[in-house]
Amino acid sequence: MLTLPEIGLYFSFLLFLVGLAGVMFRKNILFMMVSVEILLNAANLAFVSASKITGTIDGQVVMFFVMAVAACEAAVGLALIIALYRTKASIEADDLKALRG
Amino acid sequence: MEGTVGVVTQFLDSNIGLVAALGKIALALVIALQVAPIMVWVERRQAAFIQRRIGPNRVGLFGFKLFGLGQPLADTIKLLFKEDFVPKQANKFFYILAPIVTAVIGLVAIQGIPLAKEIVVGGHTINMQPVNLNAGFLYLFAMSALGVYGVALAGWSSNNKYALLGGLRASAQMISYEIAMGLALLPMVFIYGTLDLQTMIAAQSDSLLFGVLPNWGIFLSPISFVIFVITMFAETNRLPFDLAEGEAELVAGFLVEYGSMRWSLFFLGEYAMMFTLSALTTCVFLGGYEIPWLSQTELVALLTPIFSAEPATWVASLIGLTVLLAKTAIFMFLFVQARFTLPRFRYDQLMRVGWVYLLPLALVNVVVLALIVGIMRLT
Amino acid sequence: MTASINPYFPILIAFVLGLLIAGGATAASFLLGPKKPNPAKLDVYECGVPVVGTARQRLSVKFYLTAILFILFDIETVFLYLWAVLFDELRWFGIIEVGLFVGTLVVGYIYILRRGALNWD
Amino acid sequence: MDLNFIAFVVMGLAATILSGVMITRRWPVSAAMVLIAVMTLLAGMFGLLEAHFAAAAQIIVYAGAIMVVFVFVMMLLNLPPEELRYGGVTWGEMVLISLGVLVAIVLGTQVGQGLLTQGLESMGYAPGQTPAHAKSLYFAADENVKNVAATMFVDYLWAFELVSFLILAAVIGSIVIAKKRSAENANAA
Repeated sequence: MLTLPEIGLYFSFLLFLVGLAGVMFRKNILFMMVSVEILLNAANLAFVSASKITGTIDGQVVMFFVMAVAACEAAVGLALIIALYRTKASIEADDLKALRG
Repeated sequence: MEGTVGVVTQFLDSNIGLVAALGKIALALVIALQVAPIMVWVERRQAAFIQRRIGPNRVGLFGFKLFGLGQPLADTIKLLFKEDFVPKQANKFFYILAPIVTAVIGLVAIQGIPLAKEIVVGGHTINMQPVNLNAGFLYLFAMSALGVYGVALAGWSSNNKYALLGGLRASAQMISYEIAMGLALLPMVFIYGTLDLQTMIAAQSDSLLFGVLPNWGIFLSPISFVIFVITMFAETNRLPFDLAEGEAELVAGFLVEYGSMRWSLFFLGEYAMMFTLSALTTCVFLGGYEIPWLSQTELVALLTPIFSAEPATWVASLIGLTVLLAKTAIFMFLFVQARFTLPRFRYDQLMRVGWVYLLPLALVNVVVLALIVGIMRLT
Repeated sequence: MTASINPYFPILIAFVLGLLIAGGATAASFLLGPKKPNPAKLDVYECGVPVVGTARQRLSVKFYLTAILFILFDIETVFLYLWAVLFDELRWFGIIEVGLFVGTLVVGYIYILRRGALNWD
Repeated sequence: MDLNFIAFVVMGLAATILSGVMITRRWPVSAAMVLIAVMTLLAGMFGLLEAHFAAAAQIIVYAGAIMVVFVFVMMLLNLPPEELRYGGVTWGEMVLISLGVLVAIVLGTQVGQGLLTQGLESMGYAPGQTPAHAKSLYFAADENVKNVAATMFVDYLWAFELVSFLILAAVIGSIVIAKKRSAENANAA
């Protein structure tokens, strides 16, 4: 029988798949960012499960750094969305082709 | 008959953890549910006294007037029978969800408060903190962090200009003061060296300055206490920080489209949160359920000759709970008194107080106390 | 089961009970109250005068700046709590470390003040 | 089959299903609210894995701070759902996606199990025993917090200090990007 942290790893895999689908299929940048949060959460779950499996605390510590990165990503990403909406009046990824080569 | 008693005793004995958990949760829930009606009555009477009116004094119970104590009951029944409609422009699901979120968070948060020390029943020691995580601080912080969403959801889902602006203002205010709140409590963690509220309260039963003062947090870190009390008012959206429902500009803020029982659920949650934060202040700064100069352990030792060993802990815990409620009542009274005596802040003043004065003050307080404690303890 | 149960269990119970109480109150008021809707009652409440515009309009970016500052300082607070529980073990090493950490953030805070991101007028 | 196990599996399934619900919402605010529920469930799972501080931080930082910013931005921009071009996924694509997910799950569980065991063995881990180099773990909540703190402030000292610079850069960056130029201040709401 599987132990709790091993199931946790499987769930983190599933969550990652769902988040990836969100990033791939939504055309709206806001939704893409929310899906990225799910990806990061899935990674956190994997870190915590691994920490329990290996009996070391490092996974939980790394989780805090992931959290700090997620916070900074959210702050800068949402600032970009606000600036984009101000200039383009749209936050659809398809409308932002100005930089396409 | 004897067999039934035996079965019950055996069941209680083998499932003591579960039964005790349910009992503690029920006790905390009863307290949380009683706070709102009693506080509404106190608030109306107190307002009347301050404004030289009489206030509600008519509704009694069973023919006795009792200073109008029946009023909250009558109010509840009235609210229950009022029309309960969803405005047509509202986002129906979230409109219904928002008051439930507020009420549930209030009722769950109160479970983190240690109600008394511990009681001994049939040889089992039962800790009287419903959610006994050994990290009570973090639990209460997590719950108060989630408290923002009830307000934000109510404002957004009502689809009303006043409600949206009120909800945004209220949530911006709550998050602004949350930082100062966290930093105000930080020194208490390193002074007492624990995140567990009960260990912290036990440490406060010692005395300070050769027994003159109890070892309360308020004497060890008075600035933390002042900051915490101010942020407590802001966190619960009470005057002088009730910009969210400043009726002069926003009608009733995020509550504008709410009525009947949904409206009262917001107040249930708000009063439960007020009680939780007041009780947290009591536990961290005023010794919680400990009586000054007489710790619970001493009390149990004093009571043991009068009662036998186990009932002594029950009586001591009852006294402890009363002491906790009495100390908390001081803060609840302060909330009411402030509401009817202080004017409201302007929104820019409110943000200024939070970010420009309280946050740096809290940071400086942490640094200074860290240096003092470091010098006293580490050299 | 012994006297010690999983410490998260009471949270679950309290959550379920709270949901029952709040949901029950909502349902009771829904079932007991009268239902006489009319268009004026269901309309947006703006003190009785006809509604002007819609609530779905853009608002000031100030709220967003406040929220940004909040997450950054919130993370700082969480890291500081980690230090506070280990104050005695880390000794002066910890105080200096955290001093550097807080010092860096104070630079950011001063920048925010100078840029006027907290001016609400 | 103990209570912890059932609770863990139920919470994991609920989190997965809710995140699936989340990516198909039309209102941004409802997506954010569902995500908050997912994060709270994850916090519960962390708690059952005895990572108490991680559970608390998950709620305080993720659900209580990062999501607040998302909700604020959604409320500020006030995007009506009609403006979103709903990422049109047809039924055929849906079938393909589910097939892909199924294959991925099978591969992940089969190959992943092998990789996991291999990786753990290379770290000196055998099922049911703690590796020799692992630090001792205390699983009381108070001790868990101390453990995390000790590891962070000793082993991850540089990362910890660098986080402060990361936060500093994020503060300055987001304010530079989001704050209006003074000329535009006239039409501030």
